[in-house]
Amino acid sequence: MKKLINDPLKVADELLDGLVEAYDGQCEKVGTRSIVKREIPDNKVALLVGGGSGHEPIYHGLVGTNLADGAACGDIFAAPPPDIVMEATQAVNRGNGVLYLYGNYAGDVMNFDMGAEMAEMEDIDIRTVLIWDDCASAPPTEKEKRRGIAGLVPIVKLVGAASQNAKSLDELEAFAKKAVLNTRSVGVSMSPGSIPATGKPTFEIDDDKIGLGMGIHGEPGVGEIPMTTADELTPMMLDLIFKDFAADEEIEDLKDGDEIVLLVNSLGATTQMECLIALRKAKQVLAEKGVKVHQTMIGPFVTCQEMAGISFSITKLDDELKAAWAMPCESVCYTKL
Amino acid sequence: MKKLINDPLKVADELLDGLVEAYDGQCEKVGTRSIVKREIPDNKVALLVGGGSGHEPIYHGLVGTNLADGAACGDIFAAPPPDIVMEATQAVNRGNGVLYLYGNYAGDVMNFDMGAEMAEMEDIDIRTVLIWDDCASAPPTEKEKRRGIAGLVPIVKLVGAASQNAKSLDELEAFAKKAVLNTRSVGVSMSPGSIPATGKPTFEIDDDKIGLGMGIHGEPGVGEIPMTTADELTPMMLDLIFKDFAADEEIEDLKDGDEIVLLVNSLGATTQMECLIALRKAKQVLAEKGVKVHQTMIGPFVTCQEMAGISFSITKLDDELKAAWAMPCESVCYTKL
Amino acid sequence: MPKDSLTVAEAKEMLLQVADKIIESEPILTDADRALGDGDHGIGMARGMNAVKEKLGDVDFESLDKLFMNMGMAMTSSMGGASGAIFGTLFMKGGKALAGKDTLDAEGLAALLKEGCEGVMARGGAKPGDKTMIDALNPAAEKAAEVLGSGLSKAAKAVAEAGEAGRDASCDMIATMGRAKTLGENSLGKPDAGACSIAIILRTISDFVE
Amino acid sequence: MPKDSLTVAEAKEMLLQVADKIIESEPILTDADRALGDGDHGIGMARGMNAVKEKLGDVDFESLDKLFMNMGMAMTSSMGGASGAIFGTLFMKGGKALAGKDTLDAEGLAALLKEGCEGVMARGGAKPGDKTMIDALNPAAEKAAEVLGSGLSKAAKAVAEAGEAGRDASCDMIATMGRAKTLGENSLGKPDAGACSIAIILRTISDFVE
Ligand SMILES: Nc1ncnc2c1ncn2[C@@H]1O[C@H](COP(=O)(O)OP(=O)(O)O)[C@@H](O)[C@H]1O
Ligand SMILES: Nc1ncnc2c1ncn2[C@@H]1O[C@H](COP(=O)(O)OP(=O)(O)O)[C@@H](O)[C@H]1O
Ligand SMILES: [Mg+2]
Ligand SMILES: [Mg+2]
Ligand SMILES: [Mg+2]
Ligand SMILES: [Mg+2]
Repeated sequence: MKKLINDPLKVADELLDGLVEAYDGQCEKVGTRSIVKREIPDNKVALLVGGGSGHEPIYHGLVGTNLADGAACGDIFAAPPPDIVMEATQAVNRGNGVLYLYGNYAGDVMNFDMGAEMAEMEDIDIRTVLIWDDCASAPPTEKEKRRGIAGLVPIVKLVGAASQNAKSLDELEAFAKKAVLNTRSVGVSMSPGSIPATGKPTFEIDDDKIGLGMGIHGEPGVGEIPMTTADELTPMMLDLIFKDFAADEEIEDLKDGDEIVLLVNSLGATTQMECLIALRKAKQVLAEKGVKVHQTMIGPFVTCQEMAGISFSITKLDDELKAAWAMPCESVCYTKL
Repeated sequence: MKKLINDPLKVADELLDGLVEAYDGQCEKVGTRSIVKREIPDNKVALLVGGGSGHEPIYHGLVGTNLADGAACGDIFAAPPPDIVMEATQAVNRGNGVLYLYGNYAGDVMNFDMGAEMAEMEDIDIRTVLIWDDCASAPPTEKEKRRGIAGLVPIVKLVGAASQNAKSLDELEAFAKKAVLNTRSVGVSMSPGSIPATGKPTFEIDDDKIGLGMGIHGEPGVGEIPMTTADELTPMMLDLIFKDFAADEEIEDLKDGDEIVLLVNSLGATTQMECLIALRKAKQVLAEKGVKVHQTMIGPFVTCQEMAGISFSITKLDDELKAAWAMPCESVCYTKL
Repeated sequence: MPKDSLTVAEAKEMLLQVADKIIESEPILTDADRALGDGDHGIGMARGMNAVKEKLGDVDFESLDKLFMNMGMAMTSSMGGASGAIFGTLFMKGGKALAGKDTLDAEGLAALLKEGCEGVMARGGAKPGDKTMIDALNPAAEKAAEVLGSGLSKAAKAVAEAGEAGRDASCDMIATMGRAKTLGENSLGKPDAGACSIAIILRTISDFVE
Repeated sequence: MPKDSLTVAEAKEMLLQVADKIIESEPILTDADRALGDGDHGIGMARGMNAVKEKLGDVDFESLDKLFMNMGMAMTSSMGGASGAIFGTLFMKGGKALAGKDTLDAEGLAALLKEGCEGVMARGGAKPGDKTMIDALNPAAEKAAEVLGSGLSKAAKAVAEAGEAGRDASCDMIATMGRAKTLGENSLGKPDAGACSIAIILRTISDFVE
């Protein structure tokens, strides 16, 4: 795989330097590998996101106006170590506590927890809300085993908006849990990305197969199915999401009249053309169900290098979430008027 | 190449249907294959863009708030026929004339010209400004031979803003010519995209080579060079742009104190990670030259399917262009607060 | 028996045969464009000719110019791209030269080709020698002007031969129009795809009036 | 001659040898993780151990807990990811058990491994039998508790053997922790990569005090 990089072991650091430049002064680099907004109001309940690098534009591209206050960035596909979590925590903290919001992966959980322990030693109040939107990664009864995938984008957008006016860390934590609970995703992959340091593919898959529900690093999902058309696959994927809303005790079914945010995410090499063709079918399927799309997001938000694949994420809106959604936001990853 | 599509001969039509959905009601499909804003003020000087499909999110993704009023869309990599240009022209026309703004490709010029002739028969006043930002495609003395590449994005953004308050078609035409004159790009390609209908690659290139200045369909550029690092290639590419500003009689050199919009564009499979690493170096090179980046744009704006490659575009700003840049805009391709 | 003039209905019959012949020749045209261009000429022309059959199908045209105009419009709007404009222009501008006429004779054929060729040059800016369909069309048009006294079937035969000679001559030309991959020296030795289409069109016309 | 206790300086010397041994074993660890995991364990451990050498290098530590804490911190902050947390925790929590001590004996080794193992379980939630480094670490800790009367060098030898036995036993276990590609049946027959690291660490300690 031909990649336009320099030292393959320095990509995570160099891309972060570039990201700071992409922000045109809105954000700055802090410590070893964190990015933080320059202006965070005093007493704000802070929002910190983060995870491994290599999935750009997330997570670090979601720092911005009415979004996250900062991000702790790990090396390629590796969770940020606790001291990076700590440096980012100190940089975003304004005395009213810090909410950690990130994807549910073992490495991330262990390292963010260790960072939280360090922060608490300095009397910084920390809460953690895990993102576990990937319905294909475990049944609704075992949410603790679910991975976080592209649904993180609408979730961070919503929580970032809510954090602007949150009175307390408790309040923001409760809101974030609701945003996560209301967001469900299913992805497919057609071909792997590669690890910059080794050039090796992240997984193998036959030319005539699609990995249904496969994770963004190649984690096992529902299983491999024969390669098919956009119009065949789209209802299959959405149906897994509908079934998950139905099967989950903690949330009501998706039904006629519901309003949602719909995200069609490309994992990298999958073209906007393909995403649009899939969106066209998705809107038909949702219309048949009477589900109204309040806003559509489409593009490569959560990627895994040049991996080919696509995912759908649905966030079910209520009045509180809708109000948060309405707030404009600006970042390298997502901007909305 | 595994593509998530349906009938390979219908991709252009199906992606446009999807694009209309992505606009959540802001735009509608018109006629055979045009997309137009629902709300265009009476007497507005209209802005029409367009070209072949398959390069999503442009051109049709640049229709939107303070951007283009409509786009005429061709089949994959093929110019829209005159009657599609005509249907789009009629749909955006508000009695004060229509500016055609599109990339300088033989097929596009012939078809838009024929469309213009049809429009003029109906007494619609038409002007055409061609986009020819690719410095690597011909010397500054032969601009009529230059291709339009990623520079179209800042150009359409600027002209779209100017069109909101333009008093006349003359005024908008003059502004557009200036936006084009001030915008220069250079691209490289590392691997080809493929034509959905045939699955065939759009060109061939060795694994250890980069096509310097190669066009987005594989058109010849400066020549092939050995694959190199981001830090080696970036100054090489920017230097071609600097030299072009210097060599061109019609515009002043880029010099200390100048302000620019900088676009780092991915042609598809090139990751945001790579673009950010290249941006990091580009900002260093520009800083050494004393050139100030007023705003950075980064991402896959002008693509050619899963083609791997990157381009830099520089738009030199004066007060008039800066004022137009400041206007917020919203579309599937580009949104700015 | 050789025809020396065609009614509008006969001319339409002839154009439908041209359409079938081009569709049938798609593989040849595809190969020609794959060698030097981007390989879509055969598919494009076939799409255009199917649209022509659609459009001419069960319409009765009162004059030749309407007939040819409709053929050109059908091609342009169905094909798009460079060749849609080029070949559409050939028949639209050429058709104009037959305004009001309801019989096609050798003079009409000469006028059609002359105006059509000038229209194409005006539209695309290519000149003879640039290795385009003009290099088959232009010599054919010139030949038609020479032989317009000799009756339609003789004239059409001479014109078809001139077109084929032009197609063959295009092998020795270097492509200069800005299409991908075809530029420069390496375009030598093979005929231009559009010139092949012209040769097929003219030969089919000749066969029809023979 | 066999050592039955180590000064802080000697213990540091020992840990530097552990670091070199792991760096030297990178290919073995890489292969182990490539077979069942994502193939980065060798590189990760090597990066961590190089950071350890950096950090311990020319510092004189006044007590054992500081020494081991620094080793754990160096690993965690340089490695990141799951294993950075796991192996860092082993030495940080294990080190705490030696608070204030300035000689390392068999009792100290037992305390180090016990607390370290409990720390890892608390941190990562894995239990014995989940096919992780715990399956080498836990039996080693239990053995250390049994033999703490027998002096450091004998104890270390028994502990190293228990760790190696645990690593071998991990071959017959099925991975259940949520890492890519390693889940289920197809993880049978090969040892866990982290367990291999533990075995190497313990063997190097034993060799040092022999
Ligand atoms: N400017 C032009 N003038 C005349 N003929 C042209 C011109 N450009 C292209 N052609 C003709 O069109 C043919 C290519 O047609 P086609 O492959 O269908 O379109 P494209 O070049 O857009 O792929 C060429 O072989 C040439 O004969
Ligand atoms: N939750 C856990 N508890 C204990 N050990 C673990 C846990 N998760 C992973 N490990 C250990 O880490 C090793 C993998 O380390 P490494 O490959 O460096 O990290 P990663 O799994 O993130 O790629 C496994 O072989 C296992 O021994
Ligand atoms: Mg062609
Ligand atoms: Mg073509
Ligand atoms: Mg691993
Ligand atoms: Mg790993």
